[in-house]
Amino acid sequence: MSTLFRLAFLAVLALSVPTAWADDAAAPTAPVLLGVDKISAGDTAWMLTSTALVLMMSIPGLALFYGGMVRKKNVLATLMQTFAITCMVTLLWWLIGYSLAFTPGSPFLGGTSRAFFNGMTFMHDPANKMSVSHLALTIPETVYAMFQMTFAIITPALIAGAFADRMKFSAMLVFMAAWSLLVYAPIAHMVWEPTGWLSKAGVLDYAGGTVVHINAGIAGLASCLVLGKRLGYGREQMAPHNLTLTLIGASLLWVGWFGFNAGSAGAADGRAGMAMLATQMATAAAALAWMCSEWVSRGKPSVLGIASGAVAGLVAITPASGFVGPTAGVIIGIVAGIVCFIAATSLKHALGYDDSLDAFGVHCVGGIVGALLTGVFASKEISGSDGSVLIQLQGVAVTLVYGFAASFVILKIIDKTIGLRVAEEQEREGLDISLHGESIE
Amino acid sequence: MSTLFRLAFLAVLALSVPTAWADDAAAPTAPVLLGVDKISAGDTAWMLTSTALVLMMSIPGLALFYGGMVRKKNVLATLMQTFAITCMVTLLWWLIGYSLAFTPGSPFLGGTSRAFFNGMTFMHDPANKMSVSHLALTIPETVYAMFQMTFAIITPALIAGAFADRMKFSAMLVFMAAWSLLVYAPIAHMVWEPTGWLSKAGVLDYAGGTVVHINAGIAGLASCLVLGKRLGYGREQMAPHNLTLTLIGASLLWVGWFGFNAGSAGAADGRAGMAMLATQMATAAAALAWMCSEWVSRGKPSVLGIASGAVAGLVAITPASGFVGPTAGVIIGIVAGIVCFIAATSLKHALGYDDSLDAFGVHCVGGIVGALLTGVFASKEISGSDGSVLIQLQGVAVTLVYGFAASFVILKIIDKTIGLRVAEEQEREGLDISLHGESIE
Amino acid sequence: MSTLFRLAFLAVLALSVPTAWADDAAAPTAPVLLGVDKISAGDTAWMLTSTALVLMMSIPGLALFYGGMVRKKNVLATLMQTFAITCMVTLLWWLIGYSLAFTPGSPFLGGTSRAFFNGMTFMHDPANKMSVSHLALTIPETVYAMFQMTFAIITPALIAGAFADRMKFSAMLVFMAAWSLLVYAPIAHMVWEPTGWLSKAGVLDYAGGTVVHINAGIAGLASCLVLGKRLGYGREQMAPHNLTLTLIGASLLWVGWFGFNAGSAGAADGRAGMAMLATQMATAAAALAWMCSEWVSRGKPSVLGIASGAVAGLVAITPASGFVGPTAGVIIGIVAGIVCFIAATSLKHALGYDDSLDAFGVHCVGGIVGALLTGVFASKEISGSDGSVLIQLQGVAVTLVYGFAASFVILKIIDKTIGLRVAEEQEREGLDISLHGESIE
Amino acid sequence: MKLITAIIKPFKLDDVRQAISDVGVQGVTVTEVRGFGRQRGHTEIYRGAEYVVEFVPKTKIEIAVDNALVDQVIEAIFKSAQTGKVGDGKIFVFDLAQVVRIRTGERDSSAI
Amino acid sequence: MKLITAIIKPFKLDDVRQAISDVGVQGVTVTEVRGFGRQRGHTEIYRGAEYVVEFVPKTKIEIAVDNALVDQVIEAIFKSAQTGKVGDGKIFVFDLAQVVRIRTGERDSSAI
Amino acid sequence: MKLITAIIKPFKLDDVRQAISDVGVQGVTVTEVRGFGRQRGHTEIYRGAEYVVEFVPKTKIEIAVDNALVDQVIEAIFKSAQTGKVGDGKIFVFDLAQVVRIRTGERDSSAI
Ligand SMILES: Nc1ncnc2c1ncn2[C@@H]1O[C@H](COP(=O)(O)OP(=O)(O)O)[C@@H](O)[C@H]1O
Ligand SMILES: Nc1ncnc2c1ncn2[C@@H]1O[C@H](COP(=O)(O)OP(=O)(O)O)[C@@H](O)[C@H]1O
Ligand SMILES: Nc1ncnc2c1ncn2[C@@H]1O[C@H](COP(=O)(O)OP(=O)(O)O)[C@@H](O)[C@H]1O
Repeated sequence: MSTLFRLAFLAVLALSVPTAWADDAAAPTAPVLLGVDKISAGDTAWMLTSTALVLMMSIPGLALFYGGMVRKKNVLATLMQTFAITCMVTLLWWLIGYSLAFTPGSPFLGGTSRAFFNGMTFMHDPANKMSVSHLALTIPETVYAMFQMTFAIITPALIAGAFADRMKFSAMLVFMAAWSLLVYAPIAHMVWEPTGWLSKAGVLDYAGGTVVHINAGIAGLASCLVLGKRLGYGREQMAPHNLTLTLIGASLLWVGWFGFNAGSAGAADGRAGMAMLATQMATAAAALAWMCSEWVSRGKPSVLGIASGAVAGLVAITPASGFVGPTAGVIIGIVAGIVCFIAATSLKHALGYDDSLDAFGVHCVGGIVGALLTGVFASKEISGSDGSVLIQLQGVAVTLVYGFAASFVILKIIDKTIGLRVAEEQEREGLDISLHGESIE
Repeated sequence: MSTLFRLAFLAVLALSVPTAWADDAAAPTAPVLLGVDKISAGDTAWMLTSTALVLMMSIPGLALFYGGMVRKKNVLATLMQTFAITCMVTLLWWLIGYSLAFTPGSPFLGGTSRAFFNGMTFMHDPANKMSVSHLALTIPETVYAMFQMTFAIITPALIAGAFADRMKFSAMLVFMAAWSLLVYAPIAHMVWEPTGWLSKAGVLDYAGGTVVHINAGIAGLASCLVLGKRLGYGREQMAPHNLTLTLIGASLLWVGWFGFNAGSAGAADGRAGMAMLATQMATAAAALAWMCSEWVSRGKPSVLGIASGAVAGLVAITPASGFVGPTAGVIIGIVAGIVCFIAATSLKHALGYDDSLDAFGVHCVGGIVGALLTGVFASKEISGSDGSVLIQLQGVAVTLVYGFAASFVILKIIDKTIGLRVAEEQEREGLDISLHGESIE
Repeated sequence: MSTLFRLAFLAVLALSVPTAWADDAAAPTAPVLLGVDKISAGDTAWMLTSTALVLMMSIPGLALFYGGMVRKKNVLATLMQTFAITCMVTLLWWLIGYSLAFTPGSPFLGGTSRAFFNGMTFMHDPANKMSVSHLALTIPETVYAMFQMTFAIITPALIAGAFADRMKFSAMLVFMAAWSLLVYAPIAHMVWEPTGWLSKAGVLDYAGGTVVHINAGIAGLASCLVLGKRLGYGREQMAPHNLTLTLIGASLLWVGWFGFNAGSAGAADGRAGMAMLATQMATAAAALAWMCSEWVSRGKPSVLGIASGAVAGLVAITPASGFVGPTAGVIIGIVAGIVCFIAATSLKHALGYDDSLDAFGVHCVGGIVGALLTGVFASKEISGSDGSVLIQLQGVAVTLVYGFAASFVILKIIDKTIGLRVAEEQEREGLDISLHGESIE
Repeated sequence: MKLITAIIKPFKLDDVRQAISDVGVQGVTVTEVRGFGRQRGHTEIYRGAEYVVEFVPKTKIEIAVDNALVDQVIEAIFKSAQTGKVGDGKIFVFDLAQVVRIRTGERDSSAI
Repeated sequence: MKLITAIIKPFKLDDVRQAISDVGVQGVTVTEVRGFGRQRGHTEIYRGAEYVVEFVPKTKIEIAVDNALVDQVIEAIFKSAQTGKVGDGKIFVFDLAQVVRIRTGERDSSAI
Repeated sequence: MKLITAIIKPFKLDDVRQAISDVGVQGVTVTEVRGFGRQRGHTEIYRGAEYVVEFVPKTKIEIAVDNALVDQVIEAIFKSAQTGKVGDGKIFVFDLAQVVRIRTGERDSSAI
């Protein structure tokens, strides 16, 4: 019989039934070594793909989305920010970031056991076992760490939209490095790692509405407040120089977001499918909602508008995707499209800060909309977990307060030491030539 | 023994042998609830990926392919069409489109049971079952619906190539909405859903040569006939403003088409592999065939030529991909490359209609070539089904007649009511500024 | 019991344990027919995806990477080269290339049994068996052949960077066709096919550091030596016309490279995961290493610099990826970034050849760095195979000598017959107009 | 000799070139320019920020002619460039002190 | 009548347009140009290859005015375009033999 | 003072600049222009549709000089821009009524 049982067990695992562990001993609470036979090739295939998709969101996706919106003299500098952040955060994640975020530790921060990806072996380990994260039991830990790395990359890259056209490249690197370890890692741990206190509190954040978008958006607000407005803001022409790039970027963000949301299932299963479907519905609904709001209030539907709406929808559905169905997705999308339209077009000008590319207006505001509506629409039938607006609110509040405060302090310190902002002539000449010695024809 | 049998059955399913159902009771004829253990993670992984790939074909792929071919003053408006169609069709598909196309019903149209994706549950359904489409038994229905949605999106987007630079954005939205429900859904049902009459008649259309390409191409012809030529057609310069964009688009179409054709296997199996290989062969052959025809007849091989040839090959192999081998792929490609070259370069100017970006010349003509040659080359050894040119001809004829008539009527109604075409000054100033209030530097 | 055994065997295969064959008879040494039940859907899903990713590296990835670096008057001609090579090599691979490279034969060249992909059946083969390559036992041979085809495509495309802006399109086609069959196929066979002598000798080349990059780079050097410098080299402005394109290209190369390296595992398993992780670490490290070297030595960090560094890292980790861990990846990346920076910025100007886009400086030099360091860092614990710098050196030397000599001869023959270089006026007017009769606005 | 400069609507360029070659002008030099005048530009809105693009794209043509031809050429431009709507543009005439054809070194009239 | 041409720093265009319309000028034609002069350009480095971009982007404005207005306009441009730093540019004044408004056919003063 | 305008082949710009600075010219203003003349353009074909691009890209240079320098500068341009092939371009010379250096307010000769 035992043979029979093991066989059945093998077969079941091969099918990666998400509840596999129920049939077995207690689930692990830290990275463990498992037999290679417990790895699902199907789940691993999807997670490898998702990792590639999420990296594509940052480079070239986000780089182009932002690059097309700035003036021609700053396009290369804008692309450079995203690309350099991608490289730097990769090294930080290996150094210690992954360990701080995704290994058990205090309610606020993980441990250091995985520094340098220490202990992440794979199948040639003598006992033919390989390390697996306790957060994704059917795929190699290397894949899980890579997948999460792409999230750690795009989050700081999003911030850059708020201070486009005026920050020193060197200061930007220092800020992002500090922010990645002092803000991103702790928040990710609190919300996603089972020992994190917000996770314990029951905050639902499927793919990062709070950890990624609110977090990046509020840091963006802090940075445009500390840095001040662009030279000539409100007087000179600052129209996007090439929305073709922006539309390519928005499209790649959309496509890549399937890896972001459906990949957050950690498996190629029904939940991944439902997450993908909800994502698609919310994105389309938000894009049209923004476009129509604009059409009605300004007289013309614009390319920048529909693209911004799509991103707003993607942001808002991110925390909800694994918890809601397609129809809830449509509703979340419509609300996000309208609210973010108001935030980016009216609120900003009313309050008068220069959030150049609306990192706050789209990501923070959209993330809040999504986090709260997740509390409204998450339901047991669909995802097995019910939502609570109050608990969601807690997650939002903590992120807003800690994220703003920490970012503000880091920026002030850098400003006092090496200085944050480029010289006036550099800003006027354009960052491409003044910072990087390059220009486009 | 029964235990043994169930285990064997589990294992077999895990491998998603396409004939699984043979071993079992009769295959379902409508969407059903199956145990989650019958879902193949491997097949699901590939179908999730394919869905992302096909969406990438539309945005940014097709958007750029078309956007690069228009004049600089119309590039954003062209991108906008594809992007807006993507959003709108997503909502229509959820509303009712999917249900009309892919649920059993009359020989001409499906039912309404899946309106609002109603009943598409996943694994947290009490009995731990999830809904699966009768057309793809080893993946969640959510994934199948998403995959088919991307087909429903790109088809109307293809039409836009025929009337570039002169249609009102509002009229375009109305036309596409009507066309999607009144033309696409019925044709898809007739050809692909087992209760559809063309499907019953034995018409072979693996990935949409008829449903997608002939259908879009003929609608394109109807629209350029109803709209008339661009202002200054034949007199003014209308050279593509930036073929770099067009080449990026053609490349992404090619890459994404693997999801389109190999994804149409509904599984990650040998048939998907063969479909991918045949697709690659036909595309390369057609690209070179068009390039050489041009080189010989016009003296120079052009970037637009080789890119157009590649698309012609992709179109022609679409209906054949799952039914033929690589060598047949090469032959289909060569024929499609030469025939579409003649259609787009000589036929069009001979007949004098202004199919601006050759939606008809490439997609309809290429689709017909592919549909008929599928009848020639499909063979039992390879795919298990033999082809018949006559039956294929039936599918082609029905689509041409119904597609043209329905599109023509819809367009005439819109023209009489809200009007189809922009004002002369708007067309001269360019649609980017006149319709969307934006421009590129 | 035999029933039990077969079931266990089924299940085990379903999990694609790479050592499956150990449990069985001797592993096949040539393409064989296996029961469809031995195919892993998960591995197949990943390999289908990897194939799409690697094709995306060439079109549009590499095309844009190179296209952005040339002058505006040559951008279309540069894109055209990559696109045309993609099409032509596809046909050559089907014709005979795959067979020469990946079927058993002499130590120097494979057989002709797979000419025209002859004998590559899939599941509708009567006995319900399908053909599988002896190099990848859990996926259909069609998929393996397609995957390898994308490698055969990108390698010659890389060469084109060395002779940008001055070679006849016709001569380029002839050269690439000859090179693909006379240089690429034999080297691939020697290094990768078990009967190849370098493979027997124990040369480690996980994903093509030797076969692809050293090979392409040295051919690039040969071609820029035979062709001579661009007109006005050193006097006229030859600054990259649009680094936006180059950055998009570098990004897509990076993303696609996951298919290149992790896909070379031939499965969705722990080794693929580790290969992906090592790739990411090396790329980021090399990009920053190049950027910093430039910052220190030239005063400014540049977009072209960080992008070039990323590619240098991708090149160097290619042979090592499946054999080393993330920390070794970081070291390999740093070395590659610095060495390639020196090669492309100082060495080239010192020696005075005009390797226009640094095909030699980045791919050959980076490939050598990677091949040798693979000998240093490959270790049993990680990959099951130890490395030897001496044996690696042998592989490098053979490729350098044979590759340079063969390329040189082919080029000389073409030069003497149809001629390699465009006329002076054509070069001055720009290849876009003179060779292809097109231009960008 | 005179240099006749005209600022016209871009889409009129072909007509004007036809008209002047009919009166025997062989060479023209054309420049894309931005015009400010009675004709207004347009407004673009990006995320609520309005940018008034005040200029209108115009095309400037420069033609060196013998005094004999001046009036016919002006007439030709005037006729072919006119739409009657605001923004049709201007014709400016300057005295040319000297002309040289670089290829041959010919001077003045024979250089045109 | 005269044609006043000025080469100015691009970011000064709005100020200059404001200043001249204050003295009653309605129309201007603007061209993007590359300037070489005392003000130096910049250097770009691509993979170790230095490219000295010697020119500086400048904006050229052309204004046809009645003789009466010439001095005021020059003064206006001079004041509004000046930064005091090298590269501020030049003002050139030419005699205009004739002016025609294409829309109406008006000539000379009334055509401006 | 005179303003010397030359229409030349773009790739000759560096040579011409060298030549004129050798005779003491410090400043030049350069504009990209499209030239129509004896030299023909080229034809582009897109999917069978032929587009005849009639113009040839040219570069226009403008140099303000003292009367004393005029002949040398013309000579310098003439020599350095010539290839002897059709399309070498033209040199036009205008009288300059006034020149002002915006930075300093210097006038005429001292402003150049
Ligand atoms: N005083 C002027 N100096 C130089 N260019 C002018 C002047 N007035 C008009 N223009 C040019 O002529 C173009 C058309 O003039 P505008 O006043 O708009 O219409 P119209 O010529 O019909 O009166 C303007 O866009 C500008 O380029
Ligand atoms: N002799 C000249 N002829 C034509 N244009 C000139 C001449 N001298 C200067 N310029 C133009 O004026 C611009 C500014 O001149 P520059 O010498 O740099 O500074 P400044 O005007 O302060 O002396 C130059 O970039 C050039 O466009
Ligand atoms: N009458 C003219 N007025 C203004 N520009 C002219 C005139 N004739 C020629 N050009 C300019 O000079 C360039 C060269 O003239 P072209 O007739 O082609 O050759 P060439 O100068 O050798 O006779 C033309 O492209 C045009 O830009």
